[in-house]
Amino acid sequence: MKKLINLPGLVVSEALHGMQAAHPDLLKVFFDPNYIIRADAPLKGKTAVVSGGGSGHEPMHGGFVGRGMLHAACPGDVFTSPTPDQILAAVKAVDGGAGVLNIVKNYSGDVMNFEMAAELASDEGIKTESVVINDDVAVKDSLYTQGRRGVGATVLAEKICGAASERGYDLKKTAGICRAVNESSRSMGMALTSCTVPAAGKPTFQISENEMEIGIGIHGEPGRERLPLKKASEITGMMMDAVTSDLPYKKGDRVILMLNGMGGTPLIELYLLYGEVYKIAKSKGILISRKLIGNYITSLEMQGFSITLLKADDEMLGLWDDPVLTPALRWGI
Amino acid sequence: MKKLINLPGLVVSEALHGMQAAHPDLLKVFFDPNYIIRADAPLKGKTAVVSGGGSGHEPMHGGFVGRGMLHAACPGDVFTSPTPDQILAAVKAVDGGAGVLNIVKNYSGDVMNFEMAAELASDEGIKTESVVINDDVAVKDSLYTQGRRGVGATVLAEKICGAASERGYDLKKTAGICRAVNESSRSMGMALTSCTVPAAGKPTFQISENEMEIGIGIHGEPGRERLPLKKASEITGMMMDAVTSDLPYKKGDRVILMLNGMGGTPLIELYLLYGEVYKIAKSKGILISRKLIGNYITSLEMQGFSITLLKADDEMLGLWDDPVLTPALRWGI
Amino acid sequence: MNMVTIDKVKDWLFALSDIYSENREYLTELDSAIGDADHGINLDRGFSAVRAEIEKMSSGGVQGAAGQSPDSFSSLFKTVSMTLIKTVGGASGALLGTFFLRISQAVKSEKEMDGRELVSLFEKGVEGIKMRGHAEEGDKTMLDTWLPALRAMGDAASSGGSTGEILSAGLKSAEAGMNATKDMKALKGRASYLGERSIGHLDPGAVSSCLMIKAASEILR
Amino acid sequence: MNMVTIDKVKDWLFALSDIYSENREYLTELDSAIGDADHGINLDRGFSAVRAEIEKMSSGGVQGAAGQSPDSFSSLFKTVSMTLIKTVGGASGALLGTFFLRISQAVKSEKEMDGRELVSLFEKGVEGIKMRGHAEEGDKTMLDTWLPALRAMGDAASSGGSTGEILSAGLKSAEAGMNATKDMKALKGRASYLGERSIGHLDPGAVSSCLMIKAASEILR
Ligand SMILES: Nc1ncnc2c1ncn2[C@@H]1O[C@H](COP(=O)(O)OP(=O)(O)O)[C@@H](O)[C@H]1O
Ligand SMILES: Nc1ncnc2c1ncn2[C@@H]1O[C@H](COP(=O)(O)OP(=O)(O)O)[C@@H](O)[C@H]1O
Ligand SMILES: [Mg+2]
Ligand SMILES: [Mg+2]
Ligand SMILES: [Mg+2]
Ligand SMILES: [Mg+2]
Repeated sequence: MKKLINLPGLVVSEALHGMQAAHPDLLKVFFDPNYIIRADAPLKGKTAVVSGGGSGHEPMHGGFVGRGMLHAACPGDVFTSPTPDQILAAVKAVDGGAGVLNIVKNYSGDVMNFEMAAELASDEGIKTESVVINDDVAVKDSLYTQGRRGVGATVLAEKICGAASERGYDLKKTAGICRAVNESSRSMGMALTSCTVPAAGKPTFQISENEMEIGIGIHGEPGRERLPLKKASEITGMMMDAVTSDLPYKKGDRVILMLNGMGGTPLIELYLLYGEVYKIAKSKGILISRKLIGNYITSLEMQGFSITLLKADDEMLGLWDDPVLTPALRWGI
Repeated sequence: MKKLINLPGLVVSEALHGMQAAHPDLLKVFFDPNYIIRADAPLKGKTAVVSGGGSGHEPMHGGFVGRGMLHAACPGDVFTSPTPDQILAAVKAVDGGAGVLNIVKNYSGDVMNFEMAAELASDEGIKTESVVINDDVAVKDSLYTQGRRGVGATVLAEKICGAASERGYDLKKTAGICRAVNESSRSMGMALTSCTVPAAGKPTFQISENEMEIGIGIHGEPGRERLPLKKASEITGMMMDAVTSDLPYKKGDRVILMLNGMGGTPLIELYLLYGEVYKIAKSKGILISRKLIGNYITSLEMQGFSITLLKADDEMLGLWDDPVLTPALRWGI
Repeated sequence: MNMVTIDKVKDWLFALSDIYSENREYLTELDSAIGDADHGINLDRGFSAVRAEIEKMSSGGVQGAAGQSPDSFSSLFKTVSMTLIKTVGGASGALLGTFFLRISQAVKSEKEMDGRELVSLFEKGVEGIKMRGHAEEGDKTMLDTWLPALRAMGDAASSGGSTGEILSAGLKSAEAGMNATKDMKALKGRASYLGERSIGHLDPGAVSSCLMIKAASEILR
Repeated sequence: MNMVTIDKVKDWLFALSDIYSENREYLTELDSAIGDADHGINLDRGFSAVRAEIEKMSSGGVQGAAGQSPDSFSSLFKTVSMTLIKTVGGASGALLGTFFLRISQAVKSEKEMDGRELVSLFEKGVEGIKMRGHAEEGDKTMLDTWLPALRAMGDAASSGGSTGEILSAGLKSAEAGMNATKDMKALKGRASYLGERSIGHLDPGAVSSCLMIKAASEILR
């Protein structure tokens, strides 16, 4: 295992120390339990927006804490959902009296731990709402299982809900827009290589030089299928087909698109892929109105990428354009 | 070789097509010869700032074209300096009558090709100045050779000179601040893994599971020495010692710091490293006034990082803070 | 019938800490195949913390995580629950935390119980797992170990078996249930995202639960 | 003395395109050891373009990159120079581009020259390399192939050797010079950043220049 770390067990807390040292103007980090809040939280009367999940997906979520986006993030151990006490502490720290929206990715662990935290918060008289993100079209038969995974749409939802809170949307309305974002988002990911969980010390899966995993999630878990490695144009074609055949859109609709690197993919490849995505979107009559190209929701050092499309209405586009100032996303300020 | 590409020979031009599709508001891409200019170039009466070099270092340089930074970038083939005709075309496209500053990294190929381009430009009556960046302290005996490599300081120089141009600095003054930035910058890099040049098809160097290369450049070339892999704290210590022992600073001096990922390093590790860098800087009495943490000057998918320190005066800090709007660097707008 | 004393329960919990530490890699490897490669790491972290917490409580005067003395089953199980909830994370943290929480709420005896009470406590705990995770038998989760084990334990208890006999019967069915997960397609938990590809691998939680029952059958008998 | 005709020169340039294509991997591998793994790729790209350009020029009427007819040495060499400058990039693009540019400026004959003129042209070309790169013999660059080769060619020419003899003498010294780069510490070019670690590897540019001279000795004789 080749990692720039001190001890596998210390990765998360040491990285959090680094974040605190790097961004004291934007955020405050707490330890035991670990959580990150906006430097100016709680914001009186504003709906607080909280998210969290396993670490190893950086910049998500800690890198999205700040003005116009998350009020708090709860980083669990690498790929391990945060614990209820941790979430509760974050929720309490940022509640400004107007309640807290929890944005939760659809994994058993995340859902259950956030559920337990919400029960505890309600015991303490804090209003919370949870929206579970489940945008990953790679998951088949989702009707018969616990459904789809939550992936890229989480980033878009965090941005849009953060802006909604900034504009003064109340809890119900913020949760409403979060659900709307989730409902009109679809994602799909793929990987060329595995990642290595630091405490595990070896790659989560083995994959040979001429293979790829299509339909992976963000935890190094196997994907929908393993295929021979193909050209970028073919891979992008497969993924765009999967995403758009599930997205409720019609010609001329506008989307916010995220072309996301899994952590180890060089930017030159992401731009090359964007060229393919752009051509396909055009041929399908989809208008890419806004975009993110880069590493936003990663799987440690995995090579690969994901595509997220959000069919956006005027309200979402407006909220998207609102100023944001976080370690990983910034505009208008 | 595992890459998200179509054909090795097409990587650069297809990525440029992607950039054009992604950022039509910020930049215009030209092909044969390849160069990228600000969408609003030429800017009449403003000193134009141009840079370029091999591709494979993204976002540098193309990702830094835009308001407040580069007027043009000339991307060569992967790790191969651009050609004189390419540079000349870019220079001609952005010259607003006030002359052009070329920011050149100190590699024989870059220096010679920019030199030839400058001769051609002068034949066409365009005033140019070139500043050669050479901040890499990993290079020993630089007095007896062609000197040090240009690495991370290039990014800082591009930002600061772009702002200087925006403020109306003339060519001489813009070149002057560029030289000043170079003179008070020092960098050092290291790698855990090699990268693979697409057209070469296999890793540039072999390195075993428990080794690292210290003092690498940005082209997968071997470094100063190969050592057993160490803890993040020790690696950071070695690198900070090398950088600060060469940096003309005294206690209390302010620096702009760039902690740069080589392309394949996950952000969680970069933040962990920043925690170490921060402690060391503090113990040495160096004040980190501004910082960049992320992938800015990369070597394809290489895992590793570099540290750049620029001892900055008030003018540099002010120029640094000026608004910038490019694909890869944005604030204040 | 042999009584299950509070000291035996502590021994069991300490043994689990050893067992999960020894099986950390194995469980993580099982989780690599169909999950995210952290199950062994999670349980090792959680049960080491449980051990430390119990030792802290037992070293006189110091209060447990739940702010209670360690000298009753209910406070002991509450401490285990709280510690797991705070340190494990993931699906197993929520589920095992709930398991021990339900047990701590249901336990009637203070320092000794018989095999029948133990079985009824396991039943309450597993109800908690079902409530929390909305999974059923056949979904390829830890429930596929627990549910057959509980049925066998219940049968043995109602036909008057000793504590040892009850637990041995439970273990036998637990092992069969665990092994049966190999051919199942996962419908809950992280493995469910794999669909058909989850077939052919043991469920890591089913295995770790079987290890828990095995240790119980050796120590609580 | 055998004359060097314009057709022979074209054959030489075409041969170089084959040779650099065949040695693309080898040269790139040499560049991996002490550089950035692109030398073979650069030369292959450049000389394929040279071939294409000459073929375009030769297929009647079409003008070369320099906007000139291909039927004189000066226009042919100018075309080679411009094509290399535009397509190779890197250090070798600038250096070889300058090499052929100087030759195109110095050449006096139109369609045939003798061995002595060829040597003097190589001398002019190499002066261009020195001027452009500021390197000297012993810096572990292509000059370590060229400079001994030029001395040997000069000697053979002044002692009245045939074109073939001149070029053979040059090749022998070129090979010795190339091999000598193995033990040198690089002082110019990308390899110079490695310091001591550059020792023990052949310089890729020295090797590619030797291949150029070898092809000349076989074709221009
Ligand atoms: N909804 C559920 N109900 C019951 N057991 C579950 C459920 N979801 C997951 N599990 C169990 O949890 C195990 C995984 O635990 P662990 O790897 O620690 O957490 P995570 O899946 O969050 O990484 C699975 O093997 C399965 O036995
Ligand atoms: N200043 C110089 N003078 C002469 N030859 C040089 C100089 N710099 C580099 N070279 C030659 O160029 C070769 C490398 O060419 P190439 O790999 O194509 O370009 P780059 O070094 O820019 O990647 C070296 O092996 C060396 O022979
Ligand atoms: Mg997990
Ligand atoms: Mg090169
Ligand atoms: Mg797991
Ligand atoms: Mg090279």
